[in-house]
Amino acid sequence: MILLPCPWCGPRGADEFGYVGESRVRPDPGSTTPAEWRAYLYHRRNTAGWTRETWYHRMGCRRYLTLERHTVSNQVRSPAGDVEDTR
Amino acid sequence: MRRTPTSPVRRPGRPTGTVPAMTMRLNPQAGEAIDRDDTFTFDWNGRSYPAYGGDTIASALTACGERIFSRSFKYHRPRGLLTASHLDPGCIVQVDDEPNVRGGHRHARAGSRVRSQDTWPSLRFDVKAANGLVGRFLPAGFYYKTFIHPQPLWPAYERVLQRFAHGGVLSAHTPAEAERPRYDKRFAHPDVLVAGGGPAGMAAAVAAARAGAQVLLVEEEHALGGHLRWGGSADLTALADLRDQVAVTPGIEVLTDSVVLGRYEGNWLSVLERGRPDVHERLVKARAKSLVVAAGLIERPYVFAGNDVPGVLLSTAARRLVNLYAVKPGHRAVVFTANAAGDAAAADLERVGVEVVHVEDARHGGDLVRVLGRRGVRAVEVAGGATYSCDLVVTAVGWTAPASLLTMAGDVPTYDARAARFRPDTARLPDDVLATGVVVGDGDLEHLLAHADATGREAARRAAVVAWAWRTALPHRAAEAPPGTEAATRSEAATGTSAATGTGAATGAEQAPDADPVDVPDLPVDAHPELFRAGTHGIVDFSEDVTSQDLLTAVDEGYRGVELVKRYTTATMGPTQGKLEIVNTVAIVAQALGQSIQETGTTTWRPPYAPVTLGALAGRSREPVRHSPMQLWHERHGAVPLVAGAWIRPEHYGDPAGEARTVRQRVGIIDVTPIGKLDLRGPDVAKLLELVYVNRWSKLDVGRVRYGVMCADDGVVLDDGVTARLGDDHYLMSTTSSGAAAVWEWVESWLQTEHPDWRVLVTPVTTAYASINVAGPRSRELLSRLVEGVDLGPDDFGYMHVRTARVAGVDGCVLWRIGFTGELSYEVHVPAGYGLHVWEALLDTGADLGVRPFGVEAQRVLRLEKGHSIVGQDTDGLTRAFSAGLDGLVKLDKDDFVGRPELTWQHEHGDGYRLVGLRPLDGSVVPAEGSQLVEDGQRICGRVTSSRRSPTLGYSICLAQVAAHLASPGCRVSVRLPDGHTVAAVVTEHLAHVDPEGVRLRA
Amino acid sequence: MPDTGTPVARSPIATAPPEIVRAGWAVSGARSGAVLTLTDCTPLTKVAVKAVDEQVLATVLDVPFGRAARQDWGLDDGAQVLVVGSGPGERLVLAAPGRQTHVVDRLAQLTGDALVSVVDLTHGRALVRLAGGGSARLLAHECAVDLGEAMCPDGTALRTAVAGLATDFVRDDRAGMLSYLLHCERSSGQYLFDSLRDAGVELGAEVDGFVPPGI
Amino acid sequence: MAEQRNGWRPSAYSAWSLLRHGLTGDAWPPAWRQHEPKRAYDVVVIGGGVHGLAAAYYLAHHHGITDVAVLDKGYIGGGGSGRNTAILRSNYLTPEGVRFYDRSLALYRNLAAELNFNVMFSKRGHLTLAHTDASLRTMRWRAEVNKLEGVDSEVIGPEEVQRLVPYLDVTAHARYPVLGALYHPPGGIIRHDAVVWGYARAADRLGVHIHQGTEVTGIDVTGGRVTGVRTNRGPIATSIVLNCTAGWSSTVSDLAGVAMPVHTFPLQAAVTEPVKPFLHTVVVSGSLHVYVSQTDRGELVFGASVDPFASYSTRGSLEFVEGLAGHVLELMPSLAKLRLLRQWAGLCDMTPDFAPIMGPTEVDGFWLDVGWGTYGFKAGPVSGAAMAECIATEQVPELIAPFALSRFAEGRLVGEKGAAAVGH
Repeated sequence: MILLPCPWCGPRGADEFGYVGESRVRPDPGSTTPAEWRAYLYHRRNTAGWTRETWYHRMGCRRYLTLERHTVSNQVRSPAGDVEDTR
Repeated sequence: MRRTPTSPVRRPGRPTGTVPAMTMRLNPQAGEAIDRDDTFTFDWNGRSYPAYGGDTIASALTACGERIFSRSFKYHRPRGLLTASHLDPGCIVQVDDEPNVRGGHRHARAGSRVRSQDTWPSLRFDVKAANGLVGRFLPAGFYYKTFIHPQPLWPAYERVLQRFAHGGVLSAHTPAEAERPRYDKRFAHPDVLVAGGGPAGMAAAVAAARAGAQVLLVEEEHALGGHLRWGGSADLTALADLRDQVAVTPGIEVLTDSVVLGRYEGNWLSVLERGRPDVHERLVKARAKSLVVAAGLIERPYVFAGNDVPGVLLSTAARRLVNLYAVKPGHRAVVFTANAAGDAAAADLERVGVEVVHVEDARHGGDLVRVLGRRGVRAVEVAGGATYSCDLVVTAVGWTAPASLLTMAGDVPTYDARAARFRPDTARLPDDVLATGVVVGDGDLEHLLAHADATGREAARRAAVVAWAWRTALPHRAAEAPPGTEAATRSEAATGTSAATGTGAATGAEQAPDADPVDVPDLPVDAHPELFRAGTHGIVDFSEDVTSQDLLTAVDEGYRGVELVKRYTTATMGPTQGKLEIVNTVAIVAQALGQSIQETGTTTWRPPYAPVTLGALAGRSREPVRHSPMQLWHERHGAVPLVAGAWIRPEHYGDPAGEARTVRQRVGIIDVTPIGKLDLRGPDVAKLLELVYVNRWSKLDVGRVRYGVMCADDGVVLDDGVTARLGDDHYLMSTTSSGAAAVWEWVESWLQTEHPDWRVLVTPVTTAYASINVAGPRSRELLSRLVEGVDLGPDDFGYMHVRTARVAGVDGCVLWRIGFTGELSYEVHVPAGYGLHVWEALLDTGADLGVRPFGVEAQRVLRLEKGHSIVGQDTDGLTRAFSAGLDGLVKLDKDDFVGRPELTWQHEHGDGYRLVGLRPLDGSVVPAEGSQLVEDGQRICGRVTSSRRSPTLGYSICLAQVAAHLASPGCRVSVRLPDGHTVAAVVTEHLAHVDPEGVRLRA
Repeated sequence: MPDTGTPVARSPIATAPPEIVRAGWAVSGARSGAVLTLTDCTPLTKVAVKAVDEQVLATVLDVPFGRAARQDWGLDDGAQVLVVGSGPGERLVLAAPGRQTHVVDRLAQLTGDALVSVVDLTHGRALVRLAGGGSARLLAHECAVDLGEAMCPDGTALRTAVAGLATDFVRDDRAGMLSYLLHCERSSGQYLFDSLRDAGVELGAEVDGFVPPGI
Repeated sequence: MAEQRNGWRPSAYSAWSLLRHGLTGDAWPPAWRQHEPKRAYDVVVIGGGVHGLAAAYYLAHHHGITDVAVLDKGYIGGGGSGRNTAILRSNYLTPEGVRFYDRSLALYRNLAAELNFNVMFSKRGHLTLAHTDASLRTMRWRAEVNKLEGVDSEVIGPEEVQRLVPYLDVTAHARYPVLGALYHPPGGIIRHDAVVWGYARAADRLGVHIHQGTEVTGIDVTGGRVTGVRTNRGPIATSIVLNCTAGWSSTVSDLAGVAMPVHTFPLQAAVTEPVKPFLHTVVVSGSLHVYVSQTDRGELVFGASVDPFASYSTRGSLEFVEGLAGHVLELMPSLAKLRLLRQWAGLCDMTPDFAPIMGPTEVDGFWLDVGWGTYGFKAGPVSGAAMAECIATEQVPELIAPFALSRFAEGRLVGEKGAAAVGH
């Protein structure tokens, strides 16, 4: 089972977490066309490689985390660059 | 010792008498693993056989002269021993109620019933052996080529094919909990896990432990030692020394008769622990910081005509039988050898008085041609045409490296033609995996032990690096006694926290670990002749009955490539998982394709490394369940249990209709503890509510309760419930019972990821309260007898208001005046520890009012009468708010709320079904929930989502999802019943069938 | 007002006989001398405090997330409270039974006007104490975290899955004897207790009764 | 006529030919041949699984379009077609779904004869167990829709379930009682590899070229039109490309610049050692996420729901087999001593509404037959036939109209997700 580096709790097995999916930005509902909105709802990059995604530490700190995972090897690393502090 | 090839054939002795004698048992051997003081008998195919403690089923039977233990899959040829180990495909048997037991590994047990599998009428005379005669008409994949016409007959053919299913028998009897074997699981966090307890494995374990690592040493056989166990006196001396070192070195936990099943991401290792006194089998799930693979080598069978005739043994099999079990494998032997193991086997046989009539040496161009004999070896023809009569043929043609633990991550071993075997490329292994011993290279014992020692130390060093990284990643772990210090070590000793359950103090030390790798010496690789197949064709896969001819045919037919050949012929797909067959298969396919073995490559290893029982994988059943504080009361009062997610709830107490009537006429109480509750505090709670609910929240006064509905961003209805404002910045949100956890995560996600600036604090309090709904015209009267500090009068405590009060002497109860049932009702939330007290108080105090408990079923009826929908029943995974009868609730004029864009679109396009009330014209018919509404007798235009006979109205009522054009009140629709009949129903004016104006709940 | 008797609080975990009443709770009067014991400590006062900012709590309560420490909050009976760094921006205060008011007031005092949420979860959680040398071995059957000295020394507080259930977990050795406090959401208390007892069979674990103050 | 064009006659499979070859010892001709890729083909199909090979076969057989190349980066049937659990059924929730899969089942029933290759379709009957009143409600919903579409499905009670599967423990559990089941007699299992090989052999016989070890590295689009593909074995000119990949459908579509509502998840499966046949029905439990059937060889084949997180890894996990075993023993406690032999994983392209994507894209000549989630194998024949018709007639047949890519932008999703999300 892959270990996820929870910034709060340290490394824990993936089965403690809930998988949310690719980290994405919710467009402004006020100013998007239905087509754009549905692209946001349904389209996925579905990258075969390093991808930035959101997980929820359900059994632990109950925090939403941003991680980088290689979707072919399932290697995981803490995200490069700034990640919004979910505190 | 060479004999002329003309000496007469001598037949192996047959047991006589009722309990056979151990005619083939030898005098005590130096390294024997049997206990001659422990004698007993067990049953083999209805006859009683003697055995010694430590005997395997195979060794005990062989000691009595038995040579045939099974019949082959396709041709039902007689099969005997091949490897005399857990891998032996020739001795897979049924033991009592357990199918497919490895007789070459499993110890014989007193009184156990052992039977041969898939043999009829008997092992000796098996009718299906007739297949052997027509074998030429049954080439690989013959079934793909026939039984095609006439198609209607195929099921009959299929039943015949099924008879050939080759395995043991499962009993249909469902054992009671008590009589089920106890399976167990545990987690382990060894610094170093060593897979394989041969010389290299033992040395590596000792070295790692001496370096301060916690070590788990796993050996598949019944004892440590690997090939030293069946070796000569020098080997036995070395073995004794290594065993001593393992025993005296602290920090090593040894598991024998255990096997590492798989390596998964992050060195997550599954280990099957067998032969435990306390449990039947145990699955150890180990998060190892380093893995050392010391799996040894598997001896490869040789492919030639008659290579599966009983009496053809691998050299290791012969040596195991002689040295571990003191069993004479035959009387007259021919040994075909290409290496030292074969030479040693010949020597062993000579030593114990087996006539070695000929040694055919592959290193000098020798080869085998064919074995003569069917039920047992009669003679063998060697290269050059000489034929030797014998009853035993021993082959030693080379080795296969069991590299699966190394390659489970996908990287493939490379073929070394000089060594005639695939070898793992240690340089390409991941940091957390190391390998040592003969799986890596050759060399004498000193070489191997030196390599293992260095590998063990390096494994410990790498483990320390990982431990350091993990420790420093932990939040605020400034322990009183820093690990590695005296105190910590003493504490371990005292508390036993580190006995292979956890990281050792040394590897977890405060100071950063040593960064310089240990220098691991290279192992020499001996040259070995490449021997896979003789000039003749023979069996490649013994458990699947696949011949080398089958493989060539498959390639000729276009199945070019080892993966396709494997699938077409089923070679390597049997119970031995290809461990014995894979390299021969690859070599023969390579030959057929005119490629090198390296080009042809091998198949992908799939876990588990060894077959494992479902029981061990399952362990004890651990399914969290949830109970309310009143659960025991419910059980004592005849509640019929309803499984709702993890919750066990009362469906009813025997009379749902009566329970419902009580609520309409008098007063009932229901346990609604599972309703989700979130305590929300902070100045921005109102903002949050506006965002997650489709309706408006800005103007909710303190002391008021409001109903709300949540949608997802695609407009689909997620959950509903009421939320109360308890104080200026203090709210209590309720959710559906099934949605409680999801809504909490939903709310947190919006707060944490979209609006981290909002000041809101969420605390789930679902089971801090026992929730009791008191419903019915006399609920006010009942409750007022128990409530202190609040006037329940309609003016002081109106509909959709909230109060805090003392109930039945319990402080801090929260009262909501709401009405899911459509009656005057109060939801009382009691500090959970007092739930039973208040529940019983209500029943005692209300006896004269006719109060009785009601269950979920009665509540379903009541809410249906009232037209209150249930998310997930009256809506589904695609139902958007305007299809859920929420038109009035959705406030599209809010700036933003979750789901707004899609709901705006749905509103403009009038898209989708509508939720309506429905009344069958024939009130005696209750259409099953899920019944379809049809137009023109065929086209589906909706479905019944809820239906019951209304005890209040005396006729059937429904909620339904209906196509928009049929959704207006008065519309007639036809409902197709499960029995095929169709009934007419009319869309009612309101969702509510009872009291649409809401007079009763506002009373 | 009809007499409904003095309310007695009940734990979600069935009391091992004999059942007695202590500090307003029905508890087990059983006594065990076993080397490995399991005690239902649900009657303990449990108050959760949350803040938007982790730092506020770390400072005013002087216990970081991931650790647990005993403090003297001047309770009349002199019993200490156990402050648990149960989560980021989240603490749990454990005290002797019936001390809710005192603990809540003290928390209000400590946190002053910082935005915090103080919620009494005494009735919302089930609490079990596991004590004895075999505790780590027992937990290793149901809990995937590394309980070794290096990763989980005395005073560690963490939340993880135990028997598949989200469980708050404090290593709280008593008098040099290994001990863990485990608490979960109340409705699964019996399940957690049964799972631990089942896992403890081979280790000879026994059920011991609750003795106030019990902290 | 295809045979004459190729001047090559394969020997038909039959008991007689088996006998003849047995007596004469003659070698069998290759089931399909090796070719060097041509510079151009009328149609290039990407993906040599059951979908791609069936499409190629029907293009040639139904529409006489034989200048077709099927490209596979590995070996044929090495992807989803060889990794699924070979269960066939048509008891879906939506009318469009039921109609579609029922057509597929009909084609499967006659496939052996049509392809002259025994695919060993085994009509077992298919049971979906209900452990809660909510799932029972969904079963009823499905049964009623099935019946209206003329598909044989019915909700049956625990006694009937026990009669069909004696090994099932239907005694009133506290945890997962068997309250009933959706029984679908036409359902069954098939030899999945044989389906792939049968289509390959039949397509090859009609002149289709099958290129294994041929990976598409680019798709040339000029002026919104497909002009060719680039492969590791050189460029191939073509005006029609059909994407029949699973696991890589969004990667391949990216090459043509088509964005996809697809998220790829592993789906794991496992097989046990053989035991004598005892399970004669396909048994599925939605709540327990397990399905099980027994092959003619006696092995039990297990499947479950997709992994909890998206991935392209086919390594398999311990958690999967642990959960699987636990759930199987919940249902059949007497299987505790049966041994698991092998586990593996395949890749599933999940769409937001659990329904496939079939038809044209904004790029002329680039067609999709993807997004098959966990239900692609069942649909092989009908998808192949429908896609062949699309390409040959440039008309989207009514049968697959609901599955157009455009449905997502238009917000008109297919309702299969309804059931999935109901009653948890």
